Amino acid sequence: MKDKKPKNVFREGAISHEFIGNSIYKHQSKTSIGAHNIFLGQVRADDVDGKTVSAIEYTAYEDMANQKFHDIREATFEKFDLTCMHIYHSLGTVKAGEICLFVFVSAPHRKVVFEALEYVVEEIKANVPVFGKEIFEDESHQWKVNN
Amino acid sequence: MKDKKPKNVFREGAISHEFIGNSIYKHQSKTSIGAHNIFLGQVRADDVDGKTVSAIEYTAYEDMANQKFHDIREATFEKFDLTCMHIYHSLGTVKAGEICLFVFVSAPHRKVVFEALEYVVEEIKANVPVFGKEIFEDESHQWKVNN
Amino acid sequence: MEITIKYFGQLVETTNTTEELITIEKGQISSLLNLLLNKHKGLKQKDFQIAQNQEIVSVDTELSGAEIALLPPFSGG
Amino acid sequence: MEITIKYFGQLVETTNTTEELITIEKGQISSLLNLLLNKHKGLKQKDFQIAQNQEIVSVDTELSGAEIALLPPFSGG
Repeated sequence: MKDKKPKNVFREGAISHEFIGNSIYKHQSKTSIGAHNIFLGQVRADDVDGKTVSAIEYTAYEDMANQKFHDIREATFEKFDLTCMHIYHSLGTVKAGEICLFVFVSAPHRKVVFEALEYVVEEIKANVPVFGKEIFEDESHQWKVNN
Repeated sequence: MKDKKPKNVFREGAISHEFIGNSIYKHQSKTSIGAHNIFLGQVRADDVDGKTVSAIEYTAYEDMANQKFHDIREATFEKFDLTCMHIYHSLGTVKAGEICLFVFVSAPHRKVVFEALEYVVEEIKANVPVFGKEIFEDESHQWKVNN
Repeated sequence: MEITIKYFGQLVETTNTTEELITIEKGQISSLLNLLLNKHKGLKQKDFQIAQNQEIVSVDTELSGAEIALLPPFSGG
Repeated sequence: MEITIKYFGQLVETTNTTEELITIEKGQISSLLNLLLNKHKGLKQKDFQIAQNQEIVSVDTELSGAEIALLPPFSGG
């Protein structure tokens, strides 16, 4: 599958609730699906030494990241019996309270969607070269690290 | 907490994608949240002996069901460090491809939302007196049983 | 005492009713159950749980006079 | 050979560049790494992985001439 060109997972800016709602709506024609599971990453207004995060600015090694997203996708379909799967990640500025990651898995029955979704999210956090710069209200910043 | 009156979890008919999108949008002001996890139950157009399910008609022992939803909610907040949690279930007719169950949990960090969501969904399936009548295209029916 | 009996899901089809009032002596759920199985023969072939005052109870629970519901297998979600 | 080096995240601040061309003899990643650490002293204090041709590699991997990227800890999602 390596020769298939990876899709672009990245979206400029926050992922809107309308986009997510529409994505759900599009699955109504897939009537073999019985269970959807959705993960949303939202930017937290963390307090760090008395300063508050107002936004995260995302950059990525885009070609490698899209290839990794593609590899995660292939591996997930190998491991789990899913009907479909979608991943979207923000680039650029996403304000506190906005959505920066949208992972959507669907299957005929529920058990597999729980396992698959957690697997995908953990793989993304560990293996995709995306970098978040936490911007404080005073315009200073620090670099986010996943735990 | 037993004396607090349970909220009504039931909605007449399918749960729309706009409702789900709006529910996501409302959480943008809760900037301590870093992770949302959403489960959606969708009515499957199952084939049974050559006939296809076209809809499920849901009924419930409503008072007991709302009390059970309330108990599940309390137990979930006891067990998991969640910021918020919402459950909606359809009553009446939900067509194949439409959403009949919407469970939404949110927390500062991701680990807990995966565990909490699966717990809530399994508790609902096992303990809430809701009854689904699968209607076939020829208007005959059979009673759904959860597995 | 007089007890309200509620039927749900496929049991509505079995008994042809959603609710009825039953007059019965004090005793256990089992004596009510016997009365209902006699009245609605179709119930004998059905799988169900019994709730008293909205809590699932076993057949040796004492009748309290509160509402009784016959609940077929749950299939929410 | 000539190799394109890309920097990401906080390493852009450390090196003040997103991309540069380095000319180097054949050899292992480690020899390139030494050269870069000498050129950009700030890198010594930084935690990063190295990708060659978009795959994470160890320092004893042979340089292939393909694009190299220095990647600080990932923080997607």
